[in-house]
Amino acid sequence: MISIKKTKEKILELKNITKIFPGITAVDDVTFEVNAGEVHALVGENGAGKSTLMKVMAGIHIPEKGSISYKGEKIKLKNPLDAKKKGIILIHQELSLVPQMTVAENILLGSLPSKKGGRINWKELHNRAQEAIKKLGCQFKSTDLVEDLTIAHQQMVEIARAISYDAKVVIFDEPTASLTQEEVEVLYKNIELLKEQGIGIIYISHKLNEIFEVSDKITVLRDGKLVDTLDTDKTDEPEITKKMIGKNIEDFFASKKISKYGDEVIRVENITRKDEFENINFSIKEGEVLGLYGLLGAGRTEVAETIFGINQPDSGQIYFKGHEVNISSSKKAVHLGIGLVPESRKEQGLVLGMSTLENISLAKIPYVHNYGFIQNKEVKEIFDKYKDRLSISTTGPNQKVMNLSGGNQQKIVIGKWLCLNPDLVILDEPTRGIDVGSKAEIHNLIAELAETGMAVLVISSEIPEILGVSHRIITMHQGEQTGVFTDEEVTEDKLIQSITSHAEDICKV
Amino acid sequence: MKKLFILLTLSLILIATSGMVMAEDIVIGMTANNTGVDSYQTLHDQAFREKADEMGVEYTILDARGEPMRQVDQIMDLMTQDVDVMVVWPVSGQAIVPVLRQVQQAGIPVLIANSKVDESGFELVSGFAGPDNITQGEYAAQMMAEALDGEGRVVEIMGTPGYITAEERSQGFHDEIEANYPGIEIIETQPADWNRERAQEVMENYLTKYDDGEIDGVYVGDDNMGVGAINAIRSEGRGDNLKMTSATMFADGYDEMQSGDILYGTLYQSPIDDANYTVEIAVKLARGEEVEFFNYFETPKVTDENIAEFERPVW
Amino acid sequence: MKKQITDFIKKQSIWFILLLSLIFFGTMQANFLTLRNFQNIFLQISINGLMAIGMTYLMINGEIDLSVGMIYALCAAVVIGFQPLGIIPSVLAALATGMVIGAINGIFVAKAEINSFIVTLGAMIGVRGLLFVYTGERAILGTDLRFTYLASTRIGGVFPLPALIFLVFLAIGEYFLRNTSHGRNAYAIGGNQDAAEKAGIAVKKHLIINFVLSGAMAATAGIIAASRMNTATPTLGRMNHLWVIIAVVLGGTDLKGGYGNLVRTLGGIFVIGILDNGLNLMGVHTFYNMLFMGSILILVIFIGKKFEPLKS
Amino acid sequence: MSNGKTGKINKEKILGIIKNQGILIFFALLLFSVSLVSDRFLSARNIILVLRQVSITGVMACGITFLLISGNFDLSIGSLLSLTTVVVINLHDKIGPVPAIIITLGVGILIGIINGTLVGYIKLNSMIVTLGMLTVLQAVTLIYTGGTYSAISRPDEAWFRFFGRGYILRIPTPVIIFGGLVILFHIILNKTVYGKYLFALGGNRTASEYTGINESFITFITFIVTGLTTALAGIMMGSRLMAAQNYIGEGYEFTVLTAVVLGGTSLFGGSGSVIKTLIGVLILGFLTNAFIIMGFPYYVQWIVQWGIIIGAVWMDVASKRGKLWA
Repeated sequence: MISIKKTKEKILELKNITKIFPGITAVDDVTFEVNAGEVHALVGENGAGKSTLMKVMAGIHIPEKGSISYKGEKIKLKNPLDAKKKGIILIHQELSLVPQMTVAENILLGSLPSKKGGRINWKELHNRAQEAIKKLGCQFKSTDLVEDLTIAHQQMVEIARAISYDAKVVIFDEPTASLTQEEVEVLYKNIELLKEQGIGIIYISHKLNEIFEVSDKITVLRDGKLVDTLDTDKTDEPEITKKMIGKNIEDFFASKKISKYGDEVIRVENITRKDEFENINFSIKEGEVLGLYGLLGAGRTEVAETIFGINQPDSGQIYFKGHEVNISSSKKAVHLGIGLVPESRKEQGLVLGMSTLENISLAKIPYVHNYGFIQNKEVKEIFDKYKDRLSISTTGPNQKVMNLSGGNQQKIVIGKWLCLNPDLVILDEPTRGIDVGSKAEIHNLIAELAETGMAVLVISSEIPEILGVSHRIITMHQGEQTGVFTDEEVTEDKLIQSITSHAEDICKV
Repeated sequence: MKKLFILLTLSLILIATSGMVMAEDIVIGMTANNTGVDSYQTLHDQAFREKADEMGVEYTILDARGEPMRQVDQIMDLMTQDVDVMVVWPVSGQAIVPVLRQVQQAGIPVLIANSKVDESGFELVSGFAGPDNITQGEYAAQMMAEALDGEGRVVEIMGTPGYITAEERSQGFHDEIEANYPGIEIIETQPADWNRERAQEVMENYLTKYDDGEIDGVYVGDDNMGVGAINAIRSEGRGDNLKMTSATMFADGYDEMQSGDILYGTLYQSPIDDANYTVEIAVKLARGEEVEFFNYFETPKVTDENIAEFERPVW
Repeated sequence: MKKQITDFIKKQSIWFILLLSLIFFGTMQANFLTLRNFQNIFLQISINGLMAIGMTYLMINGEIDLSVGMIYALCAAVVIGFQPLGIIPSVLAALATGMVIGAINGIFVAKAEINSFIVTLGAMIGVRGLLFVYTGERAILGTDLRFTYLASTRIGGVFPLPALIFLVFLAIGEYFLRNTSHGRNAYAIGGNQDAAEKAGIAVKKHLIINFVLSGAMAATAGIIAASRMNTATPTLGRMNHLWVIIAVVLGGTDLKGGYGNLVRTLGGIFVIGILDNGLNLMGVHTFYNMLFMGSILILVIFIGKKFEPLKS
Repeated sequence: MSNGKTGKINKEKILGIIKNQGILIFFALLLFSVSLVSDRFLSARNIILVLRQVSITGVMACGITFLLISGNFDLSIGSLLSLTTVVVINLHDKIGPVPAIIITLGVGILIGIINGTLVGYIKLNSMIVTLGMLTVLQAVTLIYTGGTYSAISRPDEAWFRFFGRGYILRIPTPVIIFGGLVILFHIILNKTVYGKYLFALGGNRTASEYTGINESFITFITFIVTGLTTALAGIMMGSRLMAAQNYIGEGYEFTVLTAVVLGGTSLFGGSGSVIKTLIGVLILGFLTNAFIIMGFPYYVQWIVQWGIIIGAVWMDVASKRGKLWA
């Protein structure tokens, strides 16, 4: 990476920060600093205190103890506005944009330039916005509506906003969570740009490969405490991982077990949905894990939703256990024996206000009721069984799922289907936003499921993951099926080629 | 295409339901208080149409639905229609005064129906036709005095606050009692919005508050509320020591008076008489004939003694 | 492209409906397309119209105000009740009343973060109580006839003053909505309140201002109504919140916030006003009139739904 | 130092208690303070009286609790109450009480089906749909009766009076119906698959669909339940009055909503309880009663109701976030 020769100025310095929430100490005596023109990555498992620390820097949380210095001067951040005035900008995982407004208005949101009398100075607004967009080399206009942009472009609007604020520190919170590979490259380019302007960057991500690609320094947090701060070029992934989880993990990507395949469970022939995907063909046998690799927006999720009956195909046939089926609703899919672990856990997978027990049994209850009455004993048994089997760490059946970590939440979504003992389980991005430890557990689980004779479809945009878990892989690009690979022949390069050979613009750094 | 179809259907419905009738050259424009809120007003509406048909005059009848501002708007709409005479059953006797000034300037005679306009509006209108609510209140007071032998404590359940009919019936009762019956004390008044359920609730709560012997009489704005109150009295078993008088008779009250002895007296006020009378005077006004300013129709007292003389009301 | 067309139809459908109603009543009723009748219509819509201005601001914010009808009625009573002190003081008193109740609503919505539906539902009930207590259940007649000139004056002998007040306020409101940060921030708050907060927009302040605005608009409507009736009556304002909400929704303002503008609200107000006026002119029986108005609301959102793009 | 700390802990504890039992505490305080003013207030007779008065609101509130938990809304119940009361009274003498009751329940179901189809399947906004329905049903009622009153001709002989005026073991029938419904609905809500689905739907509609729950159908059914409870309330109303007015139900939608929300059921779905609705209904009922006993006109209580609605919801949100102001 580009190294900056001049002595780096310390922009933001946090000393001995402690933040206590009712019941837990989220951040415990952590010291952290970021220099101008430097990318400082912040890593740790879920619940390690990353987001709390980030919110302290952004003025959202006020720490109980400790001090914050800005350019060597002690300051107090009482609210997000204070932080913003100092040039500390937080770019959230969930974008802070107003979809109904223009790019320009979003970039200068909260500080729209105005003339005398309060009238907005549209000319200056668009000039300033245009300037910020130009710096980033964006392809959209300042007058476009944000709701019409892609997610990556929307993220660039946020970065442009940071630039326009004359940012000194930019905090990225899981910036690549919903980006395609190409878009990630654009993001890296933008981060370089920010660095060159002497902006200090804090980068939070679960994806260690990204961390090693962009960062200059890495700080590891565990259980709210500071573990270590290291120079990126003096460490490696295994060391960081070890520090994050506090022990050695032999295999992150638990190798799949070669199991005996049984009968065909599902066969999909030429299914098509207009503007979403075209002529998709595959079949999965009992005990087999089929990987569906493709980037975000390739139509993978749409295929999964069609099989699960959320949408209906315009043409093509689906055969389930040898019979042609018309899956007209999700209810019917469940009835046939299909389970879907959706892409977005919080929006699609869980009822956050309900308890762990209620969530895990939600799909099961219509099958074990007694004249409509829930069989509490059986439900409790299910909970106990899957809590153990999936090693879900929860305080008990009545704990609200919103208070669980991402990994545990994902296990609950999986458990919801396992207790129905389905024939086919579809997992859409099963490890997104999940810490390393849980990731490995979920990969192991996928292997186990196949072993018990289920057919499994795993959708992922992470190559190591897809390679690690699948027996066979199909690839999709822009709604089209672009390749089929068996376990023996597949390599990382082949996969990448398969989804990019059709694309015109590849930008590899 | 779909929109066109919907439009056509709607227009058919509207044509079918608009109340346009044959011709003489007289057009009466009417804005009613709140048709459908009780039988009286509904029958008044029906009788009004029948009488107008019978007399061969045209009419446009609107309904203010109990909203004073809406009535002001409707009076203006009727002015646009160039009606020959306007009949207004005021929602609020005061609120229509300014707009009546405009109607007067436009040279359209106005007949106030059923409930009075405020005195400041008298000079703007050509007359009033309907019952005398104040007198009705007085009659009810007189009957109450008879029922209680001039001695006792009375609770009142009145109609919707803010409506002139309710106010006048209450006012007449209070004035008469104060003036002539010092032995009678009105200890409490609660509005029940002409609503039987609410009257029942109010009465139930009165009965809780006042033990046997602490109240002797109940005055209600009309029989509909009265029957609600009687329901409450009966179910508490307090019928022996309570007498009720009411300001207007309804069918339920008629039955009640024949079968029970709580309802001592009420007043016979026929919406049909009311409407017929109104139409007759309105037509006179439209023809430019002279009419009296106050045209009250009779609302006789009805008690056990003379009930046989009256037919069971259809309202 | 297709999305743009359906978007256009969906957003501008109010004008088609307006045009259709004009044609319909124009052919059905000879007196409909007359100057006199349009003077009436303009006068009639100005009261609900004024309230709709505040309501549009609030709905763009993603909030609602059920209490406008009652604030309107209470302010009408206050302006009459304070008349002995002079016309100007009484008008100021009414405006102050509306703004104070608006501020109370706003403070509970913004600072206590209670849902605006509940806050204003409470206010709707409570303010009605205040109205009854204030008027002592009966109508109060104004004493100063000059006050009625406000409503009866016609600009240039033609255009009713209340309608002018309404249209001027509407124009100012629309200008602010388009061209000032307060207006733009209204969209930001309704579109993504979280983002607005993080961008340092003083969300609470803007919300309170808009509730005060809604109160002030309701008060202005109340002053005009009082001037038209020269009376304070406790029976005023029972149904207005309903018509105002219907008009704003007809105009295409999104209940969830972020979308909408006052020009289209004007369309909604016009449609409601013209339907009511036209049905009155035709003398449609009140029962069918109600049936018609209720059905049209359901029909319009049904049509609006049909034009909605499949995935938002 | 230690003083400050215990103070803090106590505060948290108190907040915790208020959070869970706030509405009950409030109820107890209300009863206590009014009973200081009037000794009749807490007499057995008055309590029975209030119970009977609230039972119609209460029956409707049970249905609305379901609907709110599932994340929907119904403003048309007041008009439906008018319509069903009118229908049952009107038909009673014509076709006999039993068919009249069956048809009335059928009307409730029919309106539930219409609302349920528009909201559940066509996915229109429930607030606006039912706002339109409010007017439509009022019009239908008026068209049906022609705007006149209806009454049962021999009220003292009809057994139909049982629902509104009868007694079972010296307890008024409406109270028994309401009580029974509370128990039934409480069981349905907490013990059945359907009840669980209501919470799931209100908590997260999308996740419910991705779990194989037929959310359109559940919404549809819930509107029917609301239609049915309202029709039942209409039957009770008719039986209590033995007559019907066209506007008898006007304003009930707000009373019912106030009661349900007062009980702590969320307006946005996902949480709520029938028992708490019961308490909300009782608070409103005792409040009205207390005001009349204390001799205020009924509208004075509206001002207090304003304070109570906001106070109750405020207490709820404040205890959740741990401070009064956000």
